[in-house]
Amino acid sequence: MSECKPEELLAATLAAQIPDVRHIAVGAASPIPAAAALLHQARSKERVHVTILHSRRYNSFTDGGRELFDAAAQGRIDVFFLGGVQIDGEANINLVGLGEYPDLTQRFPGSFGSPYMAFVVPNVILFREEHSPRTLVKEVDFVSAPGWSPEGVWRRGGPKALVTGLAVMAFDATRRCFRLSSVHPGRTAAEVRAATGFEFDMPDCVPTTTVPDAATLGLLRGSIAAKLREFYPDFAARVFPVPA
Amino acid sequence: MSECKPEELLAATLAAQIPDVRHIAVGAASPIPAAAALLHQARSKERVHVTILHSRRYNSFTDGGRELFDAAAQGRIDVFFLGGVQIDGEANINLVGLGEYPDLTQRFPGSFGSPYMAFVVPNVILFREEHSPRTLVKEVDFVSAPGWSPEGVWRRGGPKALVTGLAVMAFDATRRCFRLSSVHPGRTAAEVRAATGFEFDMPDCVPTTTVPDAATLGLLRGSIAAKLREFYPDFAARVFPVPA
Amino acid sequence: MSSFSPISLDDLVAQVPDGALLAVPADYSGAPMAATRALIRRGAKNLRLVTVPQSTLQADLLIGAGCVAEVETAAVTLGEFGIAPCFTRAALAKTIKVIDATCPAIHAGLQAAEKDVPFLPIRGILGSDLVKHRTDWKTVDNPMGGGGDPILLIPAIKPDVALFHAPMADLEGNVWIGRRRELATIAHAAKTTLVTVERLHDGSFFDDERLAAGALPAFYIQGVAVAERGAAPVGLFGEYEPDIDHLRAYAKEARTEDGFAAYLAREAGTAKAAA
Amino acid sequence: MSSFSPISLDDLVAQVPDGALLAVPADYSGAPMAATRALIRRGAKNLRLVTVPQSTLQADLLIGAGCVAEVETAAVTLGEFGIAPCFTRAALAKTIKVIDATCPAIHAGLQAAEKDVPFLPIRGILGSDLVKHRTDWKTVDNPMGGGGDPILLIPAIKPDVALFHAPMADLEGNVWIGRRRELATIAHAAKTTLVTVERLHDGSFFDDERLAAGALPAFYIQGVAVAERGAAPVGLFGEYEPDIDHLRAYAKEARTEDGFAAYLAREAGTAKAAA
Repeated sequence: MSECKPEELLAATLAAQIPDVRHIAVGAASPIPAAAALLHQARSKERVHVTILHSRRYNSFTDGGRELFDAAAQGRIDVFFLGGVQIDGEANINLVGLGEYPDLTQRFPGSFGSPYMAFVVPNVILFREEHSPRTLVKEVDFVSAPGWSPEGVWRRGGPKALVTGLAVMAFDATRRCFRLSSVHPGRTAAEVRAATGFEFDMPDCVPTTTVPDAATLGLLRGSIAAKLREFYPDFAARVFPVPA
Repeated sequence: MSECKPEELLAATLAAQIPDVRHIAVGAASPIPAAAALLHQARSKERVHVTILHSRRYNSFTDGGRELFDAAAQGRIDVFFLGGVQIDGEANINLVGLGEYPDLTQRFPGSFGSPYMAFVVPNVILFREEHSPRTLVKEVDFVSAPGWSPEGVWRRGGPKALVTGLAVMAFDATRRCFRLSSVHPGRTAAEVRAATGFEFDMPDCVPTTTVPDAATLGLLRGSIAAKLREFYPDFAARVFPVPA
Repeated sequence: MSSFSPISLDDLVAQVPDGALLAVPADYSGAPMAATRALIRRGAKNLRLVTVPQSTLQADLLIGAGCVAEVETAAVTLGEFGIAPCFTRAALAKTIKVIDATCPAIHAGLQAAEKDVPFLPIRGILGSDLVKHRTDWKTVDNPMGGGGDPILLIPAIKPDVALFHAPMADLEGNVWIGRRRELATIAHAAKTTLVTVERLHDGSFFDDERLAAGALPAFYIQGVAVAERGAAPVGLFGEYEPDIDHLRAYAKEARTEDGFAAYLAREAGTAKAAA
Repeated sequence: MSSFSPISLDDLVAQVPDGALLAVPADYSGAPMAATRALIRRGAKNLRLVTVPQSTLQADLLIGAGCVAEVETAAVTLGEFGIAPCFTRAALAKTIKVIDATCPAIHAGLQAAEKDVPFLPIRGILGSDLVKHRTDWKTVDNPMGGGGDPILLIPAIKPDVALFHAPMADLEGNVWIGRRRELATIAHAAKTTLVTVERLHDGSFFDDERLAAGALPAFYIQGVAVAERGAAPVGLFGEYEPDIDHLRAYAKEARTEDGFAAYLAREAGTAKAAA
C-alpha cells in the first residue's frame, strides 16, 4: 500500500467525524466530503443512504430543488458538509464576500443553502482545506450561516466539527468555541495556533490525527474511487489514478 | 331532432352562464356541469381548456391533489361549479349537515374544496337540480362556503349564478341577493317563488330559459356524448343512449 | 443501496399502532384496500384518520369496523353511489369525532409538516363555519401586509403513518407513484410510510429518467408489501378501474349494520364481526 | 386540445419584456442557454433575474452582456471552474444589484406565489446577515406558538417570466420536465412560461402514465421553441453532459472584459459586442 495522500487523509478524517446515521448528504463540488460519505457507508453495518447532489446516480430526490431542504427539515438528513471562504471562532461561515456588505472588496458566489442547513441538520461538518489566518478568522465579514443561536431560536443542529488541511477541531455551541481535537501527521499544535485567526481551546496533550489503515485505503482506492470516477472524474483521476 | 331532455336543457343553460374564458374545471360526480363545460369548449373560437377531475383524459394535473387549488389560486381556473345540499339567499352553501353543528340531525359528506374555490375562482356557478324549499333555504344550517365576504377580506370571485331544475338566478354579491333571470320552459315565476325558501328579486317580465337549438343538441348528442361515455358511462347511457 | 426486501401484508399493518394518526389518500391516488382489510382483521383501534383530502370505501370500512376514533376530512362519501353509510351513522351517533376540513387546508397542513414549519397561510375559507369550529386554525392579520388583511393559518398535520397502494416498487425499495404527487407529500410529512404495491419492478427506477420522474425514494419508506389488486374494489391509476358493481352493492348492503357485518365477514374475512 | 404549435427561438425570447422579473433554473434542471444567447442578441435590458436557486454560465453571460439590472440568487459561480467572472465584476462595480438569498428561501417564495399567499414561513436562517439586509423578509413571533418563538417569513416571488430548457414537448404543448419539479413550481408561480425543448414528442404524454408523471401541463405554458442542444454547453438531465472543456475555457477567457466580448461575439453571434 503506497503512502497516504492528503486527500485520503482528509476523506478518512471527515468520515471519522460522522456518527452512526441513516442519511448523509453532500452538496455541490465537494469531492472529499463525497469520498468521506461513501467511506462511512462502505464501513457501516447498517443501511446508510448517501445523497450526492452533484450526481444523478447517488441522488434519488424527485421533488425538485426544494427536496433536500424539506427532507432536512423533516430530520431525514443526519449529516451535511459546509465550507466557508471565511470561518470564524464561533463557527460562523461567510460565503458572500469581504468588506462591509454591500460595499464589498471581494465577492464570493453566495450563501447557497448554508443558513438553512446549519439549523436543520443535526451534524454539520465544516470543511476547508486551506488553514490560514485568511480563512480562519476572528470574525467573518458576513455571516452567511451562524454557528450558534441564542436561546429561544428553533435550531435542531449545527456545526459539530471543523476539518482542515492541518487539523481537526470540535465545536461546542454552548460555549461558542472550538477545541483542537487532533493535528495531522507531521504538523504541530503551535503551527495550528499560528495559522488560526481565532482563539480556540487547546488540550494539554494534542493527539495526532489517525492515519487511514490499509483496509480504509483499500476501500478508498477501490470501490470508492470507482464511484467517484462517475461524478468527479477530474478529482478521481488526480487522486486515484488507475494503475497503468 | 327529438325533444330536448331536462339534462340537455340544464347542460345548455349552464354553458350559457360561462363567459369567455380559458380554463373551466369540473369537480367530482358532476356529469351535467361536465357536459356544459365541454359544450362551451366545442363552441368556443379560442382554445378553452377543460379539466374534469373525474376523468384521466381530461385531467392534465401532475402536481397532486393540491394542483387544482394552487392553479385556481394563481387565477388559472376561470369557472368552477359548486353544488350544495342547502343553498341560501346569500349564496351560502351547506355540504356538512342539518341541525346545530356538531349536533347534527343529518350528516352530509363534507365541504370538499368549496370554502376555497368559492373565493379564488372568478366565476362560480351554483348548480342544484332539486329546486325546493328543502334545498333553497332562507339560511343554511352550516356555511361550508360563504356566498360573499365583508369588505377587507381578500376574495377574487364567488357565486355568479344559480341553475336549478326550475330556473336560472343571478347573484349580486354586493347586494347579497339573487335575481331571477329566467324560468325553464313550462314553468312559471310563481312556481319558482313557491319552491324557493329565500327572498329574491323578480324582474317585471321573466324570460323563459332559452331551449338549446338543433346545433347545440347535435353537439351534445354527438361529440360530447361520446366524451362523456368515457368518464360518466351511466349518465351517458341514460341521457344519450346510442341509437340501436 | 439494495438491502431492501418486501414484507407480508400482516407485518406491514402491524406497523400501524392503535391510536395512530393515519393519513390515507383519496380513491384516485391508490386507496390501500387490501391493507385496510388486514387492519380490520387485526382489530386496529382508535385510529385517527386524515383523508387526503377525502375518502370513500376505505374510511367507511374502517369506521364501520370500529377501528376509528376520529377522522379529519374534507368529505367521506361513496360519490355516485350515495352516502357513506358507516361514516354517516357513526357521525350522527357520535361514535367517531368528525373534524371537518376542506381539501386545500389538508394539503396545506401536510405541506407545513413537509417543511417542518408550524403552519402555512391559506387564502379564502374565512366566513366558512369551518373556521368557527376549527379552534386549531387561526385567523391573523397578514403580517406582511399593511393591516386589515385577515388570513387563515393552518397548523402542520404530522401523520404518524402514511399508508397507500401504488403500482410498483423497485429492487431498491423505491415506490412508483406517477403523477399522484400527494403520495409524496404524505410520505414526506409522515413519520412512517407503509406501501402496498401491485408488483415489483426488476431494477431501479433511477436507471431510467422517465420512471425516476414518478418515483418516491426508498428513504421515506419503512415498509413495502406486495398486494396484487390491492386497491380493489376501488380503482388504481393507470392499472384498473373501480369495480362499479361491487361499490353499488356495498352502498346498498351497508345501509344496515347487519348488512355491513355480513359484507365485512365476506370481504375482509372477519368471521367474528358477523357473529 | 391540440391547437399547439411551436414558435421560433426569436419569437420566444421576444416575449421576455425588458425589465421583466425572470426566473431561471440551476444548471441541473435545464439551463436555457440557446434562449439566453438569443436574449443577448436581442439586446434585452434591465432584466431582474431570480436564479432557482443558483446559476452558473447563464447568469454570468446575461450579466456580462449588460442585460441584467439585478439578480436575486443563492449563488452565482462556475462551480469547479471557479468564480463567475462577469457576476463578480458587476457585483463589485455595483453595475448590478445583488439581492443575496439562500436556496430554501427562493423555493419558499416561489411556493408562496404558487399558492398566491403573501408569504411562507421558514425555519432557520435567523442570525444570518441575510436577514439584516433583506428588508423584504420579516421575522415575527410564531403566531401559532405560545410566544418566544421567532420565525422568518419569506414574501412571494412572482416572476413575470419563467424560462427554461427541457427534453421535449408533445403535440398538445405539454412539456416533459421529469423529476425537475422546480420547473413546475416556477411555471406555476410565473405569469408567463417560455420553454425551449430538444425535440417534439409525437403524441400526448398523457397517453402514458409513465410519461404523464413528468409532464408540465400546456395551460401553464405561453410559448415553446425547439432548440436542439439548447442547454449546451451546460448539460441537460438525462440527455447530455456539460461541455467541460468549453466551461473551463470560458472561465479563463471571461476573466477580462475583452475576453468576454470575444467569447460573446463567437458564441452568441454578437459581432457588435466585440467591436
